[in-house]
Amino acid sequence: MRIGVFICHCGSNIAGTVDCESVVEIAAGFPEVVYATDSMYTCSEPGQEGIITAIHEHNLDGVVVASCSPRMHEPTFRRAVERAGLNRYMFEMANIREHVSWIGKDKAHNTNKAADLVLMAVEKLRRNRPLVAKSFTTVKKVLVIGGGVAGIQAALDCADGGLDVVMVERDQSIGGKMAKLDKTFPTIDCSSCVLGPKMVDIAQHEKISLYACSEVESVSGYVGNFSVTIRRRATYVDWTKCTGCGVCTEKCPSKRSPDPFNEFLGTTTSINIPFPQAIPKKAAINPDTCMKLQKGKCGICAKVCPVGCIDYEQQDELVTVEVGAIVVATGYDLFDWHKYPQYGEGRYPDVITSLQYERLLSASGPTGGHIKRPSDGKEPKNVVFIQCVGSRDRSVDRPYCSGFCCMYTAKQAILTKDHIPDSQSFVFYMDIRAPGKGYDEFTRRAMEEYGAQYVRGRVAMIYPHGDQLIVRGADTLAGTQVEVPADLVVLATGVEASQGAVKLGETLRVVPDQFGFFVESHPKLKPVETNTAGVYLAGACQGPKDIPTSVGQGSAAAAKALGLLSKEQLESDPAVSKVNVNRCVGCQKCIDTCPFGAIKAVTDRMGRLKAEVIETVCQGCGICTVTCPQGAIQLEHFTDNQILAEVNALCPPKMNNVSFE
Amino acid sequence: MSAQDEQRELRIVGFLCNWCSYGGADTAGVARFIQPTDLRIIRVPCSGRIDPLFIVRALLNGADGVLVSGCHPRDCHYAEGNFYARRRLEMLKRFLPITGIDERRFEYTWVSASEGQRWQHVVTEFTRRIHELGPAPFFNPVSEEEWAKLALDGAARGASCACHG
Amino acid sequence: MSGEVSQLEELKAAIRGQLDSLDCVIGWEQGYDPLHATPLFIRSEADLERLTISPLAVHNPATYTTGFKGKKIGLVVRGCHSRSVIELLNEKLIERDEVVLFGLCCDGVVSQRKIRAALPADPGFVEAVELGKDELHITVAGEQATLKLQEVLADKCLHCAYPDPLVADVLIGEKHAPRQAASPACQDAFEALGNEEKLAFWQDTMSRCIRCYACRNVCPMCVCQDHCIATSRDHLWMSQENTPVENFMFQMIHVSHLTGRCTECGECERACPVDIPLMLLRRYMNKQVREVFGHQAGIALDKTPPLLTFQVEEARIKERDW
Amino acid sequence: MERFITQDNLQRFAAGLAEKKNVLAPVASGGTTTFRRLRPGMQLDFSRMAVISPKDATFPRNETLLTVQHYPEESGKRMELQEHLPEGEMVVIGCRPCGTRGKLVFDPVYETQAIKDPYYIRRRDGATFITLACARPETTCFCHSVGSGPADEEGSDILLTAVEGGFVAKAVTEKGEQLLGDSLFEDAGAKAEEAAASNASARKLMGEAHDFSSAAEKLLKRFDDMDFWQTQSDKCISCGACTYMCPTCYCFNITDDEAGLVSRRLRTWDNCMSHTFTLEGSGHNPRSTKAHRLKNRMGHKFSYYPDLHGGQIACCGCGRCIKQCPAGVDIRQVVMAAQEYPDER
Repeated sequence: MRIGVFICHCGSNIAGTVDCESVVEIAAGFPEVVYATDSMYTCSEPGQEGIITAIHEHNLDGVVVASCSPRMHEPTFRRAVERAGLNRYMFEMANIREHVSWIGKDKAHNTNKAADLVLMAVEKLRRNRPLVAKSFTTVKKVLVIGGGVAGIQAALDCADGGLDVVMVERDQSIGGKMAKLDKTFPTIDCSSCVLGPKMVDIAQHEKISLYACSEVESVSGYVGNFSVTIRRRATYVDWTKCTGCGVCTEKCPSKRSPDPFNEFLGTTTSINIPFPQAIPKKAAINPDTCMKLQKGKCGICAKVCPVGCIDYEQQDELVTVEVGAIVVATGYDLFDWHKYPQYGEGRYPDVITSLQYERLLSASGPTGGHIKRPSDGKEPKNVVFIQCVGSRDRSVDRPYCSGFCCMYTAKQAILTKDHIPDSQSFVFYMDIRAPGKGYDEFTRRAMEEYGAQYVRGRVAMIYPHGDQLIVRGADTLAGTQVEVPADLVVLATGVEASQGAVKLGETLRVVPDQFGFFVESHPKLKPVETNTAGVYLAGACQGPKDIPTSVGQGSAAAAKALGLLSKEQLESDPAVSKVNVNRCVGCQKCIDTCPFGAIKAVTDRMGRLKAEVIETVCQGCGICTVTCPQGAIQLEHFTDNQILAEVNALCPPKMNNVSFE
Repeated sequence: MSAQDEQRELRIVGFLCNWCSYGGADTAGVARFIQPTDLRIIRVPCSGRIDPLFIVRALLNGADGVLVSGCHPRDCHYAEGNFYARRRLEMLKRFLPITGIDERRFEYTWVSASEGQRWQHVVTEFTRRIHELGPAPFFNPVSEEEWAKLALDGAARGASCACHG
Repeated sequence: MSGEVSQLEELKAAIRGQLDSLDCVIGWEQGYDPLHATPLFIRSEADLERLTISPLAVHNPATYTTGFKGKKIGLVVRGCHSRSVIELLNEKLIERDEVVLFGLCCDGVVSQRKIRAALPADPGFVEAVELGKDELHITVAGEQATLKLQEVLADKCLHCAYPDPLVADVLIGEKHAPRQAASPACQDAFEALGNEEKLAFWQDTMSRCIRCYACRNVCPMCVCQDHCIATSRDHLWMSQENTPVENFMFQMIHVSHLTGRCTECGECERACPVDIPLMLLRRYMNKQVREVFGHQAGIALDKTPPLLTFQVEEARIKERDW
Repeated sequence: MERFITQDNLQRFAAGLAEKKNVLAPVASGGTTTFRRLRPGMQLDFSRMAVISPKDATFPRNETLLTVQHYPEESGKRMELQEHLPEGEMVVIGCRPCGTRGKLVFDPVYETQAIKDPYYIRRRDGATFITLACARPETTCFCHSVGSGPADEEGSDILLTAVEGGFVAKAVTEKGEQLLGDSLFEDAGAKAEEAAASNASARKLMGEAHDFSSAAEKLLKRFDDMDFWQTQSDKCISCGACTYMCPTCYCFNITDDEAGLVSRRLRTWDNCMSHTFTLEGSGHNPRSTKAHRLKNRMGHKFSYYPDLHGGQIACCGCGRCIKQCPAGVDIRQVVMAAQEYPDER
């Protein structure tokens, strides 16, 4: 080989603590190095041109750049050597900035270390070989998991951009948490008036197919070509026929079915359409409470249905769809506040969550929009709001801020006054976090115009007193203890990751963080990408977010999917595993350990079993290479030989000539 | 550790996964967390790519220490790589004592891309440990005297050893 | 002795009944002298007559199975050999319907190394051997020697927990009461040595190694066959130079690739022409595997070797704090 | 010339030699006996035949043929080669007649009209063999079947015969005669007859020799009979114990090792029983199974080599390959099976 070595000063970032000229001198003596030089900023335009010129002038067939982290500029330099006509894999980087100049004080040691790192890169490069990416076509279809506002936005943007969309929603209707809200901050506009039309668009858009009452069962394949199996839960109603007329729900005698849409504040019928604006507007039977399904008696819905769509025999159905990209918008769940002993652990019916309160406020809710407290249906006069229930609290492993509770609490205090003019709201808070446009003004209005009384401090306990609850807490600003008699207590329950997130993450190979929120590719520069190519994040599944941010992310994820699938063909990373069939003994251990199902067994013409890598599925982790005892399957670009060459460069084998005996 | 020992570098080889620990080392660099300079890092895609025999080869070739770091369990970019790595590396660590290679010369841990400070701590502590252990003995005797001593000790065990069979 | 004779006849009858449907049956016969047995590949009645199952018959027939892939063969197996067969089955390296197992409930086999140490002259001068119930009467270089069988049994037999085949189609002999495995005293003594002493031991011992790879090729679990990375031309794993460090590197490769797969049949150590106590390494690794994964290779069907799987939470891997 | 030396004095003599030259002698260690470089304090072990043959003396397991130093491009010279020809003398003490004689097989290969291997020739010329005659044959011994015997002097410089109290040393060559001038040797006197009697008795104990006279022809006849070879190789595990311990096996491998700017060319023992021995660059292997390889090993020793080199069998009959074979393959049986194979039907 003819190797060129380029040592970058990075201004004074490297040259300040590494003697770059010495490194050049040492590197010039490394095996197969025919050219070594240094430059001020190798990544700059003139720096890259310098590499290209040197490749031509010295007839180089491999390049080592010693500069910053390859995680930073490897793509840059690969493009540069490619421009000069080399294969981009005939390039190696030595990280002498993050791993040397920035962390070591001693210049002599740093220089020595930099030279070692260059030697390792040279020794590896000597064993590199050109790798060529394979092109493959993509399916111009996007899967959106979750039909909350983020998912809806992503689906509509993708569909409007010309892609087919498959939306999978676990519940009976799309709309997510937003559909349950009464009004939204800081504009106090009606939530369903804003969201409703978008939900209708989903139903009507010719490019969108919606699977409600469905969940993603498994995902295989790779960017551009995912194969997704969707489980459609049995609804016992043939949705192709159901018109959503609602006759069945009126006649259903089983009226004690839990009502998740209303946050279990009331009950509903066994056959049910969750709310008037539901999309799809189709009835479904709750098999746990349906008398026909439980006991075989009843069958009224089937009798009254004008189109004959009731099917008590219906089974779950598995549907497989091929998609090119996946947007994950699985949203969030509410923290289980029962973990707090101080709030009564559920003993007091008039301690409710903020989302339950939304349903009490909503005209389509169980009370028809009249605030009636659960215990006796009386209209409360004193309403106490407690913030940060399951937020910013290490004791319950929820150290993070849920972000939007301060805002909706203010909104609910305002709405309380609107509904019950002679009411008084109290808000226990830690800090008011209102950083959005018009947000801080909004919270001030709650206090100043609507008279909500804000108490800075935590609540120590709630206990009953007559038909009231006494809320005892600290007022840290006044330095006193306060007790507030309350007719109703509303807990601003924090946000936590959706319950199925960890399992879905495993299916999608998207890593959840310690709290179950999916981890984005880069916290700043790749906020909607994941480390799995072709899988994007939108909304609160990545972390707590309010509606505008979720919508924004929905659009961002859609833009990423559109960008990805706008290319006719994608290129696969050629640094994948490769089987040397001569060495493969067909033991299939690699197949068992591959996390991606990227290796399959094939039979050669002699009838012997051999492993074969599906290049586009292989992610290049190298687990198989370590699994294979005879080294028959090698991860390209990180072969045993390449890594051993680095080991040997660092710890050269002793070649003593002391004879054996 | 004398000042002179601190001056002399020992040979410490690091195997780091690209996605977490290499990034963690980068993060430490960006934050200018000063570290001892003995360690040289070999970048691999995943801790699941690290064959325990790479570590053995390094140790037998005279490395004074080998440090492996990957993503925290459950956080593997490739979903399962570090789960396999954990088993492989643990078995190597437990096996080394029978070979006479001090198992403290090899360590494995998990550092995420955001844990720059932790990386600094790991490198500092591991390097300190290796300096305390001092340079590793070579497996192959390097001089005729060493050969002679070994052979003599072996011969002293004589032909009578039937303690295995 | 008579028990053994009747067992041999019983075994012969069992083999005879199936010989026609099998490519061959692997057992043992007398080797180049009366003290040594050698593997016997039975293809005919005449071959069958030479079969022996004396404690001198030591070779693990499971070693040969992978070479008969696609053919149906029979194996005469002792307890430890059956473990190798199970492990091969678990790793899908052989098919259950391609092997017929003639199991022997085993009372142990000899260590030629121990016999050599106990004899008054080199076993090369052996003239006659007579097998008693509990002893061996050996004529060597004109002298008579009587060795207690118990004293020359292989280490693996003295501490064997599985003397009876764990899988067999035909079972010959009487089953043993359950036994506890133990580690030989020399193992414990070696483990108790300091690092310097252990290192010096391996340095010297490995200087004897001629890298003939008998330990590898005799190992029933070394299934890379002709493709071992140690003898590959295009790998940097090892130099071809015969030095202690390279020789030891090979042992490390062997042990590493056997992690959780070694069935402790002891063939590697038996095969070593220069008497390297390889089982010191194997036993130690197996002990670690038992401690961490509660796993022993080849004692139950349908078990995955521990390094080919994982648990998200590893109960017995205690990671070190930093 | 025949002299006598006591057991203790032989040890002293060997130790004295070891101060000036490399001495290779059987030394017991770790339960086995192998040839080792004799170093101060080591005891000779003549109690059994060393497991490994003494061929290291003339054909070492490792031989650095040359080292290469690379230089940077701008220095003008790219590399410098340095030859590593063996230097110094080597004395082998306590090898048996079979092992000593085994090395003679190398000569027609490494020193011919066309090819002269300087490494081999230097080692051979610098080596002295002090051989110990065998008093009693082992069950695996068959030197007499390949034209030798327990007191064969061929290839030796001195032949030792164990007698009461020590050894009778007979000088075979001039080199040997010079060594016997050492003051530790005494007049042999009547011990010489004792030695002669011992040697005669040993010869008698060998019993009847195998007749390998038709082996060359019969092995060739079986060349295409792979069924025969498959059966013969049934129990072979295809390791290299037989070849590495064999005094006559002379095949080698050449590999280059490198460490940075230094590299070296290494010659090591190779092994015809291994897959890689004949593996071609294309991936094709003409000897793809152990049956092919065993056929070659037998054929080479008893047919092809004798054909090329005046009938000399490339086997010294030491029996190491039989005694140490992990699977009990018996070279005598294989050759006899080919000889006794019924002629074409």
